[in-house]
Amino acid sequence: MAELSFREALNQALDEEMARDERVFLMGEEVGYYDGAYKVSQGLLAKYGALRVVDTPITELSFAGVGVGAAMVGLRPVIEMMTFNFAILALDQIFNHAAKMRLMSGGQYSVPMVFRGPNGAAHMLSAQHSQATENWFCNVPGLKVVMPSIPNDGKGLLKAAIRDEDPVIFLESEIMYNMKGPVSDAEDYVIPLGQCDVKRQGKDVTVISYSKGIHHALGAAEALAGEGVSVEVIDLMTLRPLDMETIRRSVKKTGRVVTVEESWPYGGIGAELAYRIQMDCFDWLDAPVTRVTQLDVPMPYAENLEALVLPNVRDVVAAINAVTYRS
Amino acid sequence: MAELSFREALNQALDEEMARDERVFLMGEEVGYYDGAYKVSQGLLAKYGALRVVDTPITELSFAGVGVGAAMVGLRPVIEMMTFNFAILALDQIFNHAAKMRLMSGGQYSVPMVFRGPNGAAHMLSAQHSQATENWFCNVPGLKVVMPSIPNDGKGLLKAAIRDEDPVIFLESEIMYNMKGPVSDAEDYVIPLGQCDVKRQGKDVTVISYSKGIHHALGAAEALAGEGVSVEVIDLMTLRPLDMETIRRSVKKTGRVVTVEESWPYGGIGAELAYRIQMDCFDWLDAPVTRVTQLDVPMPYAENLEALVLPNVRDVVAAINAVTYRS
Amino acid sequence: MAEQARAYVCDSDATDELGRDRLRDFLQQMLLIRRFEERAAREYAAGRISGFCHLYIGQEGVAVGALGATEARDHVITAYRDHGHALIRGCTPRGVMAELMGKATGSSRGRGGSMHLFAAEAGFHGGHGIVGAHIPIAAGFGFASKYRKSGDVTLCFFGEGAINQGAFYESLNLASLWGLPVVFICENNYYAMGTPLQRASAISDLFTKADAFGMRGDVVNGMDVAAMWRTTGEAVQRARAEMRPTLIEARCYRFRGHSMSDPAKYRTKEEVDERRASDPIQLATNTLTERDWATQDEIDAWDEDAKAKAADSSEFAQESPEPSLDDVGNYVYADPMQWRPDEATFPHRRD
Amino acid sequence: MAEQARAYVCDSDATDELGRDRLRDFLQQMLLIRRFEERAAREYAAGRISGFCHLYIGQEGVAVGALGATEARDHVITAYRDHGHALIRGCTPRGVMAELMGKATGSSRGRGGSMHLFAAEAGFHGGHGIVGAHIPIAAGFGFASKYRKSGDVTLCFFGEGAINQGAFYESLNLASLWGLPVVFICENNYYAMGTPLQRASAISDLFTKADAFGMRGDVVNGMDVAAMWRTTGEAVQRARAEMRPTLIEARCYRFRGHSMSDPAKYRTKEEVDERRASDPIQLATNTLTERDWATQDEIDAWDEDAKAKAADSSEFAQESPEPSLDDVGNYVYADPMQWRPDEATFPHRRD
Ligand SMILES: Cc1ncc(C[n+]2csc(CCOP(=O)(O)OP(=O)(O)O)c2C)c(N)n1
Ligand SMILES: Cc1ncc(C[n+]2csc(CCOP(=O)(O)OP(=O)(O)O)c2C)c(N)n1
Ligand SMILES: [Mg+2]
Ligand SMILES: [Mg+2]
Repeated sequence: MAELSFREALNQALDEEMARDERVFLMGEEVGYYDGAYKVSQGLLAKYGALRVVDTPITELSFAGVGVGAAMVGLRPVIEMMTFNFAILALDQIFNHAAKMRLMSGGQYSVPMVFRGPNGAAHMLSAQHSQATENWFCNVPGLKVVMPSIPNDGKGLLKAAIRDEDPVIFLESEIMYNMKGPVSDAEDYVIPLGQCDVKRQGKDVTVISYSKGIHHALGAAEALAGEGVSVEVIDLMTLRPLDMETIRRSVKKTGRVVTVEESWPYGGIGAELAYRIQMDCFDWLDAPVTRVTQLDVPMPYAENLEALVLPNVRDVVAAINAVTYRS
Repeated sequence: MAELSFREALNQALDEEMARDERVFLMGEEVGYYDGAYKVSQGLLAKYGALRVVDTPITELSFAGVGVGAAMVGLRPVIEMMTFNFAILALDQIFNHAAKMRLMSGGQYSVPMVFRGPNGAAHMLSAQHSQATENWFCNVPGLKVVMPSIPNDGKGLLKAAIRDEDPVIFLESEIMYNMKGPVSDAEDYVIPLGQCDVKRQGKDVTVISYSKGIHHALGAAEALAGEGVSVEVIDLMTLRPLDMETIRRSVKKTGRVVTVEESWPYGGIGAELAYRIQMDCFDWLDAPVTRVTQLDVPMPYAENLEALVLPNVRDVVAAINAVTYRS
Repeated sequence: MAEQARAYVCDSDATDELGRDRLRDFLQQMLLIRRFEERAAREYAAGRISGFCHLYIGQEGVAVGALGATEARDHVITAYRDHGHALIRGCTPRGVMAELMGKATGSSRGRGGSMHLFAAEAGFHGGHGIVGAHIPIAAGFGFASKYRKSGDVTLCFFGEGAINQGAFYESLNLASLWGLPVVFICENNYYAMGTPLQRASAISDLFTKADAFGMRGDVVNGMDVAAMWRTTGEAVQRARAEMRPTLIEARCYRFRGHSMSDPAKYRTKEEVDERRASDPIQLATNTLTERDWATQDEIDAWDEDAKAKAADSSEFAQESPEPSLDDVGNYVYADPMQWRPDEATFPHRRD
Repeated sequence: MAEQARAYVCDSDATDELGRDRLRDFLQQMLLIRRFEERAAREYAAGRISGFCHLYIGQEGVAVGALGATEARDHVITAYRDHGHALIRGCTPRGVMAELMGKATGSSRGRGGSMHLFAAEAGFHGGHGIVGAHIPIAAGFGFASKYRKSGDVTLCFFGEGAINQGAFYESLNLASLWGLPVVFICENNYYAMGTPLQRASAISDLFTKADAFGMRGDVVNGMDVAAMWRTTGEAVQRARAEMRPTLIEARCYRFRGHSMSDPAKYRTKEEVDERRASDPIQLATNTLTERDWATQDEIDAWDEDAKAKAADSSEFAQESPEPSLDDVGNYVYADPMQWRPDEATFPHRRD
């Protein structure tokens, strides 16, 4: 296993898929000559040329639409949103077109494309540049939503997303690009969409999260292990569709659930998980499913306020203590 | 109480607020010379003139932005979206600007405006024209979300929304404009935002809904009354912020909850209610909170498929039977 | 233009170029669309069709002339006023009528309805309901053609109301900047629902907007199928040979309301009658008869044939079955199983 | 333009019109912005400022000249490269520096940071981060002016990269169609992050896009504060007196990277050096000294004063307190209580 940064792992996935399938192309702002605003596409322009690594003007709605059109006629676009805060301008193409073309045409079209890029808060970027947008996409049938928590998963899942026949929203954490981790050396490493991964085994509490939240969860699990609390950590990896089997199995074992997400609480991933868990495991629950989310406010700029608003290990520990009635 | 259609009640609210406060204006596609695509603004152009009842080109993103700007400098815009399916093009102005201006400026601005118009499915309009969009707005702090179920509430709530100092998303049901109901004759009838209304008292089951769903709920309550099941029906009226006090009081009485909404399930209103109820009333629940929603598919055109996809009285009855273990 | 629009016959140079056989063919295509939609209107009135239904009556010359200038491999996309484009680009009258009635035999299996007709095989890519939103998608087809060096061209139709959407401008910039083989055809029928052009656009010569993107802009009388064919042909050539996009403003008129539910009070009967004088079907008929390229009897026979096809489509549609409820989870994802019961509400719904 | 841009002094006619006192004042304003941002850059390097920080260095002539042509009642809005506009339109150096450091004393109480400076009282309405999105908001200010017949004018600044966003075109159409008193000022510094104009826009004479909306379009050397003042003044007059909008393309250049984190490898040192020759501060300085409108000593004194103000702002900001954690629920809704604990996650977060 090579030790790679998230950025490098994603870059490998793009590189391998572009080499494997010439229908795959990358399009977005600064993906080419600038090598990517976050350098995820480093070197790809030099290797594949300007027709397959396409710099766009600042025109999110339309280059998203260009991707939809290209996918409808058989190409496999990877559309990079410089950050998903800007994807809000393109939601009509994603919600009304990418997600609905197959249905509206009675199955005449597939829209095999990936919308990818950084999501969530980085550091002191204020309200318009710090949004965790996953809720909105998860609500929409026709879309799949994927959010990796470690470089290895990032590579395997992005390759699967690019090969998928449906539009996939692939959300990367804006501040995890430099995070390093072991990445499979397998010839062609693909992680199927639609499956959770148990990142840590435990028997007392189930913590369900994804992306950045997994690291808060593992941190809390580590901290509480000393106190004799055995925490199981489930990484959703694919948020839509949800792999409920794995979740149910864990919940029926622990009877206690904490969800961790960076997005706003109302109608969030934690809310959906809570609904399904209390529906499927009502008699197994020993405590209410408890969520840890971003505070319900637009992100303020100040460092101390931002730190207060974002979920952290301490919050997860507190939530675990609550569901285990240790607090 | 005069017997008015939803359309007339909303028209009265607009008329009264425009007469009361000359900072209030209505802007949108076909609101003026055409008297409104759904005739909600009938007669207002003639009465208030083209400066206060403004027809726009088809340019949702920008006339939403015009509303935000006008509100920032002290006017009180009512922006009509011909239907909220088209508001998806304007989400950047709603999410990133209307909802965040106060916070980003450290409280220097209020954005007192209303985005209103038809939402949800009408009849056989297929996927792009049948969306229930409330989930997305409810997720965003800085916004308030209001959805009336009867003409009387429509009038009282719209007047409150127009007077509110914050941006309010006011969603009307596209197929309820002709529904008639008694409307208060009070001189100045205003229903405060942020409060639920118990539309029917009951003791066995609590059904929580809003807008169209209330009528499915009341229909089910009526049907089951004969079978000796006493159903309490709570109308959220304001979806954000949620009036949890009223909900908790009811749930602690009945111990059983069904939620009814027209939107898609994932991260929907039902999910949020389920989260909060199991969190606040864990020991009072005798059955899992059970939601009735639209099926998790883009809306198909065919009449039989559309009927299958949309929630109805039969679904609510089935859900009530499930939570009361009668099925 | 207004002058020309009232002309009694098709532009004679264009007609010479077009020739007898193609003009005869064009008239038959226009008659098919016209009679089909008249039939659809009756079915709507009879309650056999519901939802939004936007008739193309009056604008047939635009689609027939423009599509007549394309090759089979080319791509076509339009908005919700799509019956005409669909009928001459891969959809059968039976498939369209069945779709309007929401039947399983419809061209979109009853999922799309009037606004969402598609014939993927024939390169007819819809049928779209969000004003202006399909324009970037057309740029995407153009991008794919450039990507594959396939030499095919995309025709993108939209109304003059769509010109005020940002997506229109963004797409023109991309098409010109990247050199995409796309012909943007604005069907200027002077109204967007009840809003006349001058209350929606700051300028009235819409084709001049092409200048803002260093693109060729042309204006043509869309009621004249021959002129429409010639102007589009030049643009298609420019796209195929030079990889340069074109913006064509086709001035036309819709004789019916915006949709079946629109009384069209926003315009006078006089205005409509005046425009009826330049009915594209009348212009083509006059041209053919004047030149002795067709006899009135032949034309009447074509008309009868069109009516027969419309009638047949209606019978077929009425006899067709509704979609199966079991398929409600299909066409959401490639794998129907991706639609998980636990992502829906009550299982009994599917019993 | 390139020629003129290299000119050694400000346009002489414009300078005559502007006059001695105003040019002296303009130079002092430009110096304040320049020295303030140089200080901010050092604070950023020192780790006292974080997040995105976009310097205006090189473009000062645009904001100073344009705002110099407005009245106090007028409205101003720009994008995230907003330090310059803020400093001369209501924000104090202390307030801006404190905001950059995320302090409670910041002009936005530490909520907005570098990209979101505001001075509502003074009509400076931000400071916005979504490229192109503030342009319709500017049209909204113009609409309010028309609505109230207040006679005030709106200046809307944006980069040339924003010109490819649909919101730009939609807003120009609304402003021209409705007759809104708005002056749209495109600060064409030739780069959008790492993308040069010619790789983003199909045309390079951006001011000609005004034609597509029947609007007046002008181009001006943005490095020449006097010319900028004159051209903007004419547009402001057109807006105030005739309720007609104008699109001004102000050609300029940013001497620093896009933001503090951009090495700007996409352009050569030669190109930057060549443009430095037309530094707006140098042009104004040359003009004043050549005309004996100011001595070098006076100018040096102004420079020292600017540096002192910048230093003071930094001290003030560093000594200022962070926002109180108790206020985390404020400024979300008018009523802080609207922010319900049960809509947040764990209560202990606010302990
Ligand atoms: C984004 C969006 N806004 C509004 C509508 C509602 N609508 C449907 S058609 C139409 C008018 C379009 O006029 P035009 O583009 O001229 O096409 P025409 O109907 O004349 O063919 C409007 C406003 C829509 N479908 N999509
Ligand atoms: C909608 C949107 N897309 C992308 C970005 C990221 N971004 C920030 S600034 C910028 C370049 C803008 O260039 P320009 O408009 O020329 O302004 P300048 O930076 O030159 O002042 C980009 C792409 C953004 N903030 N908003
Ligand atoms: Mg039209
Ligand atoms: Mg620039």
